[in-house]
Amino acid sequence: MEEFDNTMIGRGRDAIDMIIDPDSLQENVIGSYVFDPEYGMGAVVGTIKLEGRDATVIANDAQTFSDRFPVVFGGIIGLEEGYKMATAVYRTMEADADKPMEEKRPIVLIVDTPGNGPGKMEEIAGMNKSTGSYQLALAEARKAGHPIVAIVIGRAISGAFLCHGLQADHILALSKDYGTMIHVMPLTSISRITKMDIERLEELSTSNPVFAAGVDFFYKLGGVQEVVNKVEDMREVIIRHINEIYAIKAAGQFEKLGPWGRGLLGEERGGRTHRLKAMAQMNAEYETVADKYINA
Amino acid sequence: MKNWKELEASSFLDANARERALGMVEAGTFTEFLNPRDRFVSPHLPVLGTAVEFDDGTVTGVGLIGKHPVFIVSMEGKFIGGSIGEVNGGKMVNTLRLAEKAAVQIKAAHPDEYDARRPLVAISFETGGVRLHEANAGLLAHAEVMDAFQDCRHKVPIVAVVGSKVGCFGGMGFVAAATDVIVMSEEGRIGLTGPEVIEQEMGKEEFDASNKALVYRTTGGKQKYIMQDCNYLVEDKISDFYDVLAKVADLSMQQIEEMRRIGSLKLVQEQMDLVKLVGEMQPKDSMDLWKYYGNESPEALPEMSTAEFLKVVKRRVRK
Amino acid sequence: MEFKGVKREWNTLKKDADARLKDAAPYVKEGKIVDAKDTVALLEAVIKPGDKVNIEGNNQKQADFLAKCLCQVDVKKIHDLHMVQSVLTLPEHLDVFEKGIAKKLDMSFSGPQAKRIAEFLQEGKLELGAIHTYLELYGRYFVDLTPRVALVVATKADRNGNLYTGFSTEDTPVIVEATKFRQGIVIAQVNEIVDELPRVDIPGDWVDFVIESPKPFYIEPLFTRDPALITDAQVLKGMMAIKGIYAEYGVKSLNHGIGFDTAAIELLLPTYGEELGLKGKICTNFILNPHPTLIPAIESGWVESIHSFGGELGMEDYVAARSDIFFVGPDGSMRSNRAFSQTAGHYAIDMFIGGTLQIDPYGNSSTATATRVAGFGGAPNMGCDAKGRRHSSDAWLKVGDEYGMKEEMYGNVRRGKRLVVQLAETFREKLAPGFVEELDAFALAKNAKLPIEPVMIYGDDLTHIITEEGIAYLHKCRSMEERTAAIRGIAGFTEVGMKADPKMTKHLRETGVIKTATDLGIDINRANRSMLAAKNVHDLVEWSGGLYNPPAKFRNW
Amino acid sequence: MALTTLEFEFKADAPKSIAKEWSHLGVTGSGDLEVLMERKDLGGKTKAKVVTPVVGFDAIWEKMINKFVVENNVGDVSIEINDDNATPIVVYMRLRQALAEANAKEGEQA
Repeated sequence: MEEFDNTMIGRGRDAIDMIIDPDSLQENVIGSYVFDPEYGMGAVVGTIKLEGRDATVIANDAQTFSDRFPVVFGGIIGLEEGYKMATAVYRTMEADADKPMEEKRPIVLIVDTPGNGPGKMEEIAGMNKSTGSYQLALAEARKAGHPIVAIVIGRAISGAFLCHGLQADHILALSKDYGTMIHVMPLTSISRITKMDIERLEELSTSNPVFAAGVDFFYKLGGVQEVVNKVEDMREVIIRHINEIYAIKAAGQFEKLGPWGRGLLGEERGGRTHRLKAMAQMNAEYETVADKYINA
Repeated sequence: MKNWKELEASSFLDANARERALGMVEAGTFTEFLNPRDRFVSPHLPVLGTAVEFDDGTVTGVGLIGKHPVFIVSMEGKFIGGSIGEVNGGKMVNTLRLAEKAAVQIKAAHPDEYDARRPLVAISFETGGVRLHEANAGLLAHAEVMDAFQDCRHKVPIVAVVGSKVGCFGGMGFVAAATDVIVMSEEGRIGLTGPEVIEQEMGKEEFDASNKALVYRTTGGKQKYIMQDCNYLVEDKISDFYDVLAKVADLSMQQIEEMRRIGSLKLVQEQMDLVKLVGEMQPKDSMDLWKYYGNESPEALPEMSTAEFLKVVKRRVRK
Repeated sequence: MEFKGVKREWNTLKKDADARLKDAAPYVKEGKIVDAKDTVALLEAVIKPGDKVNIEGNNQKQADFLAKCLCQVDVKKIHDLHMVQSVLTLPEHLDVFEKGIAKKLDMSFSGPQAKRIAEFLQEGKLELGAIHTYLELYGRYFVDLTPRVALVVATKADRNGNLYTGFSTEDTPVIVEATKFRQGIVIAQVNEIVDELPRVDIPGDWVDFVIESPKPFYIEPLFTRDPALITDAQVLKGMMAIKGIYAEYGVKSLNHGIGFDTAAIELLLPTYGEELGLKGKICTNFILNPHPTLIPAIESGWVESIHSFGGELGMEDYVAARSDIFFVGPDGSMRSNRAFSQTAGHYAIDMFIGGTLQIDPYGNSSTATATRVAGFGGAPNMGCDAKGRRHSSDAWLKVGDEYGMKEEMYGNVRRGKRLVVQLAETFREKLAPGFVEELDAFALAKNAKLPIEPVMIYGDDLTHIITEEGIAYLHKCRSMEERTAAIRGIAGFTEVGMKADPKMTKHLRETGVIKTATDLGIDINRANRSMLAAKNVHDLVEWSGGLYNPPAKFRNW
Repeated sequence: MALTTLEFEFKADAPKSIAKEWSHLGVTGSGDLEVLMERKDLGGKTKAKVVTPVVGFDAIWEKMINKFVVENNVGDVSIEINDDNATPIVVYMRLRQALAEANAKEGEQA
């Protein structure tokens, strides 16, 4: 693998500092709620300011490890992390519950995670609920009006990216020059599991964005709204997107945002062109029989 | 194809996706969307030399239980492990959107009868999650499903139906967790990380993926029932799953909401209590927890028939 | 007449053994017990370079701890051993060659190590004596391959060295008898040393040392087939077998090979067999391991007796509770015995039926592939016509009477013939052809420098082949030419089948040498999994009334 | 590495079409296939299209389907198969089942 001396991998906390108003992070505090600092240490949550406005930040901390859950280290989202992140979102909604939509605070997700906790205890307790709860919380907050911007600064891998990132209104990513990784699985693993020839996969990956790894392919699929080319630009681009999202929501155009919005973008950019055709045909088929079911 | 009565009496585990779809609604009421004759195959598989299926491995459609339109998503584990790609992911998302649309239409057409005509979504999961051949599209589809779930919330109940061979793993594991109601047979499994990957991460001594009894103790229907991660445990018969759907269709939205395990701050707090317990207890086996919840001889539970099990089992107590 | 004998000592073997036992004496704790930690030292004391050594490695149970310890001996002290053992399953069985501890090998079956044996032969790390059938190798234990030291395995021992081998006795008696009665040394690893044994399977004075191994011995549930994995095509072949062969010949005594084809037949007896009214007329006496898939047939009253080569994990309680059927000792547990069961399989049964991988136009069949020395196990002992047989039965006589070349071969003497049946699919998984012009065994013989092709069942012994295309009644053929035509006629679209002459195939159908499913009156649309008496392992447990306790890897609950 | 698409035409002695307008059976699983049959006016002929990852079995596919068409007197039917390494017996059994399904009355077991 290439070496990137400027990489942000493993530097979630540094990224927070680069993005927020200087020294504005109040870690483990959201509204009137205070988090247990010992809990879910692989996740950083707190209140920040962006141009003087309160916002919630949720980031990975790749430098911690857990005595209770030994598979959780290096930015992995474990049981505690998932619930901590979900709590951060719910507490954010709670803090602004009485405010009108245009005043609901933004949530900034700083993404650098290699995966979900892959252990036996995790399965016994139900790791799927932990990550699931976080996604539902983000979807609810997004629909309630909170602008949510995710920025991939390092690793955004498979289920962990679904959990931490893919429910945002807009997703940004540092360019691949920073060693940013977005994928489900490296090609070598895909080749091993599907028994497909690696050379052929590599050849196809240059042209077919649906299985190739990398920021640019996700951009083409609509999975990444904008690529941030310089680390110094992160703050400015995030603020710009927050403002755009406020405007879109104020106009009631929620479908342009979030996962559905990424689908529209994917078609526009020519990366995912079949799903909308399939859906259109389904809709037409439904129309011909709808009466039978609506008026059963 | 078996007729409806024969279908109802047959094994859910052995049934293919289309049989399950037909069996989860009343006889003769199922309309399939993008049926095989539409030939909407994955455009991404042929270039990789992988066989295609006309329905792309997921059967979608709508049927009836009473006056309730039941929107169906039924995954086929035999086709590339039931994995989710661009087309079948899109079919799943759009089925949810159609259910939501139907809810609006019913509210408009029958304002006083919404509860009696309220649509239901039933998802028969049989999948390991993202289809690697079109991984990025599959991943994005998962996020769309979660988004659509949130839109259905409090309006259209979503039921996860899990009793097929592949189980429900990977990204679809948390999709299942995010539904309102989960019904399983003891042969069903729900999890996030598959057994082989856990073995790879922790070593064979800690977790032997070939030990199927261990695998089922960790993620199978009985374990999920004890943990309150599934609401109904039924025998491996299509009619038993159908009966639960019929029952849920007639419950109030409030009763359905109470069956959820995640989806609110209160529920997250309840789950955090469980995580705290697990962190302190460091269970080596799910049976440690079964015992903790008051099952004196946990090793006897897997051997029991579903009926016997339901009679004697002690579950995690919910707040 | 002058009686001029050679001048020599006549008890050198005994003296040598005594000397070795003396060297080992410091490691003996009490009675015949040696601590597990002293095992390597014990082996170094009793084994000499060049010895013939047996590590008990059976079809199922393995002396795995002793195998591991043998790998740890000092190669300067112990080398060039000649391993004489029936099965090579564990990596350690070949590690001894890798390390130079052993040099020569005589064996029967190698399963998972087949590929490595072939590589070792190529690289010259291993010198192969011969690949035997089980009975053949046991025979040679009493002729020229007698072990000097045998490393055996038992379930329990007492401090005097008495062994309880119980359910999984398998090869232990034959190994110990051959070794001990030629003054050899016997070391046993056991799961447990107890004060009192359930019964004595091997007398203590035939055993020199017992070691309680740190972990119970490794045993593989080799004969368990999950009914859930049986295919519709296997159901079809099973229905053809039952109607076209079992019923046709009234086969009462038989052996089933390992595999899903025969598992399907076992599960069709209580359904399809019942429908054909065959209960009591076929399948009454088996030489067979306790196959879980036979439970429904046993419970429905089909089976009168079963003698077993070995046990099968999870079947202990079921077998114990069915002592009318299985061979159960006074203590209540079964005793298997591979040597006796193989003898019975060779002489006392009317039919062998099993699956194979490749059949050639002469009817030779083989499971060998070009790069794996897998061996034979016991199938050829049963998959042949036992020329020493002199008792008759209806099935045996019917095949003999139908034998197309009996005038040429037998003259005017009436003789019977064993049914030797192979089940094959024209194409297997991944479209590998089941019929080939030349068996891979030829390439293997060349690669591994074997003097003869490792053919599992010789064409002249084979009486029937069943494929989805039909059954070929090969014994009815009157020439090799006709035989080859019959094989081509049921070989489908393989290279062998494509050469079939349709006119000849038609003629063979008319004369009853080939019968298709339709000829047999079988409705192909009925051939599906719903015909099976059990659809999954759970059903087997239910049939057994909860007595069958399947191993963890076969559970989905 | 791409999939192979094969197209054939067959003619039986006494061709007869199917009862249903169309019918589907099976799953494209490993070692298995799905069959879509449609009634079509083809002048008594049967058209078949096979999509398969298997290479080098084109002639065998033609023989296999021809055998099915001739033995069962199939005609005026379009057959489409998505295959994933099915063996000839599986192909034959699935085609027979699909034909029975295509001729079954609605709601009746094939």
